[in-house]
Amino acid sequence: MLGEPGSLVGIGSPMTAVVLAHFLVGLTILAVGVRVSRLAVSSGVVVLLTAFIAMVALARRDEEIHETWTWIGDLGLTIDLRLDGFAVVMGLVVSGLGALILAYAAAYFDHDRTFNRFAGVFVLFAGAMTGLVLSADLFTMFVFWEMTSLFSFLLIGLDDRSEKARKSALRALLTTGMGGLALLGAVALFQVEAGTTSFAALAESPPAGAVVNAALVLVLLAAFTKSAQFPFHFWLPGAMAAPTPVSAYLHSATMVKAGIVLVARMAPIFGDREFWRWSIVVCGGLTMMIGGLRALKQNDIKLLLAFGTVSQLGFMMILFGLGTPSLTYAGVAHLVAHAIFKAGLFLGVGVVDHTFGSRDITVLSGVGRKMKWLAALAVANALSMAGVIPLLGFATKEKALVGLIDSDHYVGGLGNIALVVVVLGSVVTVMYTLRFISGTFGRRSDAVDSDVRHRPGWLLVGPVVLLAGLSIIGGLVPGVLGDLVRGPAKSLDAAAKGHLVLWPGVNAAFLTSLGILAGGAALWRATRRLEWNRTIPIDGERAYDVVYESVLSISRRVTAVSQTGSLVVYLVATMTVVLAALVVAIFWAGDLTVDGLVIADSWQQALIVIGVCAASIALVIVRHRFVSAAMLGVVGFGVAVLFALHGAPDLALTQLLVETLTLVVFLLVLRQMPRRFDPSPSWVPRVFRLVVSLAVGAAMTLFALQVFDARTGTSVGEEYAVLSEPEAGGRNIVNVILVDFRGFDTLGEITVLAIAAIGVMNLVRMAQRQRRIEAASADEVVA
Amino acid sequence: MNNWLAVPIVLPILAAGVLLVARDRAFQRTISMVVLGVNLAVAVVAMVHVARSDSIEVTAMGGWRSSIAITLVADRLSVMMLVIASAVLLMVLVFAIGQGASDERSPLYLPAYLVLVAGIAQAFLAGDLFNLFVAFELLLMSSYVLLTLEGINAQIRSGTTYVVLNVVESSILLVGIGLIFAATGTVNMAVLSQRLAELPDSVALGLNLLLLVAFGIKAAVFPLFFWLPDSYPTAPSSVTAVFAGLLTKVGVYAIIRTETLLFPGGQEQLLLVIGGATMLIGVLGAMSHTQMKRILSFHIISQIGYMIMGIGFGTVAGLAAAVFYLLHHIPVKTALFLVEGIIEKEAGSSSFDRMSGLIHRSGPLAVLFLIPALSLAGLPPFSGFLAKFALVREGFDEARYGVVIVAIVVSLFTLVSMTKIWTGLFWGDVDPKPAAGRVGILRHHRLMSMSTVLLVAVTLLIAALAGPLFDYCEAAARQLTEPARYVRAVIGP
Amino acid sequence: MIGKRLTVLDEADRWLFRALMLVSIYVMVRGHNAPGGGFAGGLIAGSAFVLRYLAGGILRVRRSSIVNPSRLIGLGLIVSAVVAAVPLLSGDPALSSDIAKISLPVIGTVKVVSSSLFDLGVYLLVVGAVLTVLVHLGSDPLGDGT
Amino acid sequence: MSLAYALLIGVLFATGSFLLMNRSLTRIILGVAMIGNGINVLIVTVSSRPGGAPIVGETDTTDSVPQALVLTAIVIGFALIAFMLALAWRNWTIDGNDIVEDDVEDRRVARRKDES
Repeated sequence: MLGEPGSLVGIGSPMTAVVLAHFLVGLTILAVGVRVSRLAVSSGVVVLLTAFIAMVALARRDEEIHETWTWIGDLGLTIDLRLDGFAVVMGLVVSGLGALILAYAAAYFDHDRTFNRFAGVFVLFAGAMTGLVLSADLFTMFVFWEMTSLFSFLLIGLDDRSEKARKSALRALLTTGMGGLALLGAVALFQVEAGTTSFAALAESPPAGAVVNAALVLVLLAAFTKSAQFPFHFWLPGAMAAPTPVSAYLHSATMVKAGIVLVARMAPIFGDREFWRWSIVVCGGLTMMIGGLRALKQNDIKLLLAFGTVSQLGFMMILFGLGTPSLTYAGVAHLVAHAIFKAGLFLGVGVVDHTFGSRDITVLSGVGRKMKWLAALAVANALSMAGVIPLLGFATKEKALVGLIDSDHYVGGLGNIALVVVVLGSVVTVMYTLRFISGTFGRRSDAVDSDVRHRPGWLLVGPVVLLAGLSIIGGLVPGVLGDLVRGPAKSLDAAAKGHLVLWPGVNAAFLTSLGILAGGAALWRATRRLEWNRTIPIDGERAYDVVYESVLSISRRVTAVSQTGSLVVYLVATMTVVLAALVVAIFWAGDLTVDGLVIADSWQQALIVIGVCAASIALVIVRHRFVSAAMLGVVGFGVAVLFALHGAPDLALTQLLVETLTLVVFLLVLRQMPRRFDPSPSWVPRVFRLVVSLAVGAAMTLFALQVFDARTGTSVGEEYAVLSEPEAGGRNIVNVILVDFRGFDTLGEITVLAIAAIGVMNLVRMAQRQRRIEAASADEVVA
Repeated sequence: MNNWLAVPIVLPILAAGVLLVARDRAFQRTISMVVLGVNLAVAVVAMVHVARSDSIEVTAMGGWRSSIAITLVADRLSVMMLVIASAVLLMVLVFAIGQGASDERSPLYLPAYLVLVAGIAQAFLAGDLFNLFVAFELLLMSSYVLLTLEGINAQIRSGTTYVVLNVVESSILLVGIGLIFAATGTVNMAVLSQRLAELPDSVALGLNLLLLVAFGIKAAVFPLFFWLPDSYPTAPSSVTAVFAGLLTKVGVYAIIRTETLLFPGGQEQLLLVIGGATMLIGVLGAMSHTQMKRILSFHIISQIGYMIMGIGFGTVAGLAAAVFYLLHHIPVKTALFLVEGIIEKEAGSSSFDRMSGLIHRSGPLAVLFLIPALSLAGLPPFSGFLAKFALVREGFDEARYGVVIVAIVVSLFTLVSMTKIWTGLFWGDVDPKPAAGRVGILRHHRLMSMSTVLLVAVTLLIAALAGPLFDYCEAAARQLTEPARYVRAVIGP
Repeated sequence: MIGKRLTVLDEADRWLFRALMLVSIYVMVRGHNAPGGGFAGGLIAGSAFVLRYLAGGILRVRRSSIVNPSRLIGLGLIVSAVVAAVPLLSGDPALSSDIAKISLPVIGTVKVVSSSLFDLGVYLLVVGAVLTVLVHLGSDPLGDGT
Repeated sequence: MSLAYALLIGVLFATGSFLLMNRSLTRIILGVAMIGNGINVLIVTVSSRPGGAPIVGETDTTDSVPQALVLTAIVIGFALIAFMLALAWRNWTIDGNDIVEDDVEDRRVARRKDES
């Protein structure tokens, strides 16, 4: 695949090797089957860790690595991988978290039969995601983009016996699939307008114009669907039908960030457009608010986190979409922080679910007392999410606030709007964080404490410890991450700058942070007893269902009309099309004068034509089968005589003989049927059919006359006449044509006759066979 | 060795004759396999030769001057079609032998199949319009026989629809060709390429439309597609697979040939409208059904629309995309029907109402379905995606936004109906329960699986080798847009 | 079914059948130079069997056809296809024809064109096809096979 | 081509088309046969003027090629009609009539169209 002469995938092209290794291992796991789950896990983890190490090793080299494979050169389709700073960061998140979560999953699934399918697709997904973050070109990104959608579909539907899982999987696939097609359109438009889809080339000389703007709208559409932005946010909570490790990996840490990655890559090039910024702020802001508010209503803590993810995605979309230097920096930092704390939270929920058998706030009670360590770890991650000092989330969010406050220099008043939205969204974030903590780990006065069903093993708890540790240590020494992401941020936008600190000093951003925390806590206390049962009027999920169902309904309606199943309707439609074609041609000509027409070539001809016409009309009128057949015979013989008169004895002879045989076959078949035709009820009114057929007859005649008048070239027959005797040794030119000049036609034609005869034989034999079978089974019944 | 171009036509006919005399089953099978193998070999040699020398090869039957003889013409497009068709026909034959049903019951299956093979080859190679008509009759007549082979009620009923509408098609084609001869005095396509241009516009338009209607019925385009979804699903899967993969494509091929060689630059706008309507109506039909064979049948129509759209762009790149689409679609569609055949053989039905949870019984079968299905829906990295992308890009380049947007929406709908099959048949509870002690559907039907796997491998190969193949298609398209080359190759300067 | 036998036809059948068969062969052979040919010849032979059918029913038709009619089709196809294919072996285009002059006693010198052999195949095939259709649709297909 | 032929072609195509658009298969076949006759007449008369038989030595002969083409078409037409008649017969043995039934699955979908 993607061959470039002389280059082998391997040492020379490490990134390609890494991606392909994923696919290879994933497919092998799927192919090998059910019984080797331990092997599946270890090989999967090994490949992911290898990817991690390779990424680190490659990042330490000085030069940027670049690998290009031409697929279809003429269409500009190349697979173009580049390991720049941002790709490294994302790649490390993908492979690092992937290894961690796959190991966790081995314990989580226990001895589930679907585990093998999970592990295989999981590794495949990791490969696709790695490819996506390495993409240096929009087309390449699109290819991996669609793969991630597909693998996500397969993973959400892992529990395929559940109707809900199937539906959610489909919903996610079709929503992101729609975005994927938008991206396809964008790729094609960039190809046409700019001649390239490489990010670097686009940045070098950004194209402009209406078509490019259309392409950018498509890009945004793609990003919004993939990253679950309003109004496409609905598929993400549905995706929680997947097992928790899947949710933790695909639907919080990696795949849903694909849209963010896309925006991050495009914003430095095209982010200065007004419509771009406005749609980012409006959709991102709405997503942040709606996600947060809906998280407040959830009792299932996994769903609560899912809506929290939606909210956070909106937040990051704003950061990257506005794309000012400091926001880009903050965005990269927060992206990492979010991956860590959200994956940690999901895995923590998985442990709770595994241990207590429930994820319901109204059922769980006393979890914190029974599992103090776990609770502490989860709380650390949760507080990081809320942005509490001294956790990692605080430092990154702080940076974002600073960036937003300073952003009016770049984006004008829009920056202030964004700031307000983010602050409000963060207040809600604090609220649902508190709801999560108290609901999951607190004690309820009205319930007994939940029972521990299974003690979680170290494999389940380990990853949670690690991730919480990262949140805490990262918060205490934020400079490490801060330095780490500076290069990556610069690779997106050379102007990107910033650093992360533990104690920012008392400034506007810090005060805002404190305000957010205080406000969130106060509001949560004030509203915690309220029942949140007022639904938000805009429900994307319902809108999707309505659209989906109405598309299906429309398809049924259209098909009911187009595909009636009635042969008569089909025939009438077909003949009408023929008629239309002829009419167009006739009217195109305008004048219809034909020179050199005589009424008839001879009186015999005229007489026979009249006779044949009369027989034809009689044939239409009579309803008696034998009379019809006889009339057909009259027509056929009449035509034979006409041929004879025309100077075509061979034709006349053959027509005569064929007509005789046709008549015999007709009679052989008709003798078994009723004497008269059934009156034929039909979907199409008789008058209409009559009009169409008369028109067909007339149009055919008129067109034939036109052709007759237009005759230009000399017939090839003249050459045959010359060659016939000397070269082909025959004087009957027609016969010589048949067996020599055009003998090949004859070969085909006799083959047709042979197969037709065989078909008749087959039909009769099969009928006899069936009759025998029926008779035999009737005998059995009697016996 | 131009003269050997006749082999893929004459040899199967000869073999059909032999099989009618000698009815021993093992013998029949061996002969058929050998003949199809030879056909494939000849086709490959011809393709390599044509591609290497960048020439158009001609053989004149009977050794007469090519302007008066029936000619077989091998340009890039025809040999490519010949290669892919021979490969697919061979694999379906293996499948059918594995399936057992059809040929076990009827000693006439293989003769009819061989005639179909000859007809398809002749249609691709014909350099003579009347000979093309004969080729159509060959493949149609044998398809009638194959479609009604088991003679069961449903086949007779739907076979009737198929036969009647295709007879109408033959009649229209014959009228068109007869009138073309009447107007020009020849049916040699190279000579026609020159003489048709001299005709008055209205006559040329009428002749062009008549041929388009005839080939349109064959290709099942809007509004002439009705017969297809009603008739294909009732035939044995191996028969449907070949019909689905090849017969409509013969129609598309004929449209390409007439629109480039005989009436160049004629009906682009019309073709675009037809293409858009065809893809839409087909996919809507597919979404409304719940039986795999029906859904796939409607998708044939829908996909034809894409190819017609490519022809309608009227550019080299558009044609190249259409040709590539043709190339990719033949094995993909056939593979899907073969998968359906395995399911039907295993479960007795491929209807969602009666079957589900297949993934729990055979993961490999699921993969075997998924690859061509995703290719059909145009997802990367499969061949269908590349074909679709080439079309979309060319459409944007030509600023035909309307039809391209339809094409993109239709591909989403295609994904919808493919996932309907997936969630309906492969996911869910295992139903019906498999017979005791039987594991591995694929292992149980070895020959059927082998041919299906090979076909799927062909589709993957097309994706992997897309670069050189697309170059080839582009060269083929360039050849098509220069009818003078064709004329020169056949009748000399 | 055609009920009782018509004795006149029965009588006629005896000699008419043979006469028609001879005519059919004559028509085929002379086809190259005068109206006629393999098709017409085959169809005339087919008509002879139709006549026999009218006179004696399907059994007599079956009895009088020496070869199984569907094999006759195969035979005709083989003859024609072989004639078409043979020139390929010597590197000529398919269907290339040769003219040979053969002197025969009584008749004299006859020009034999290889394409006449092709016509023979056509003849056989047409006879076979007509017979096949007649035999299968002519018997009471769902009856006892008579 | 004479006006008589023009009339004949028109009548054959019109009656053929009318017979074709029918539910009774026998009448459809009659229609096909009529159209077949129409096509044969059309090809011969539009592309050649009446004259002597095209045999070497005859004078003022008519064009041989349309005759050869039509001969081929006649035989193919016979093959088609024979097969279609067998099909009609088979239809009749199944249903006791030769009406072409509507497609079952299509009607099912049409009935289902109003369901959500």
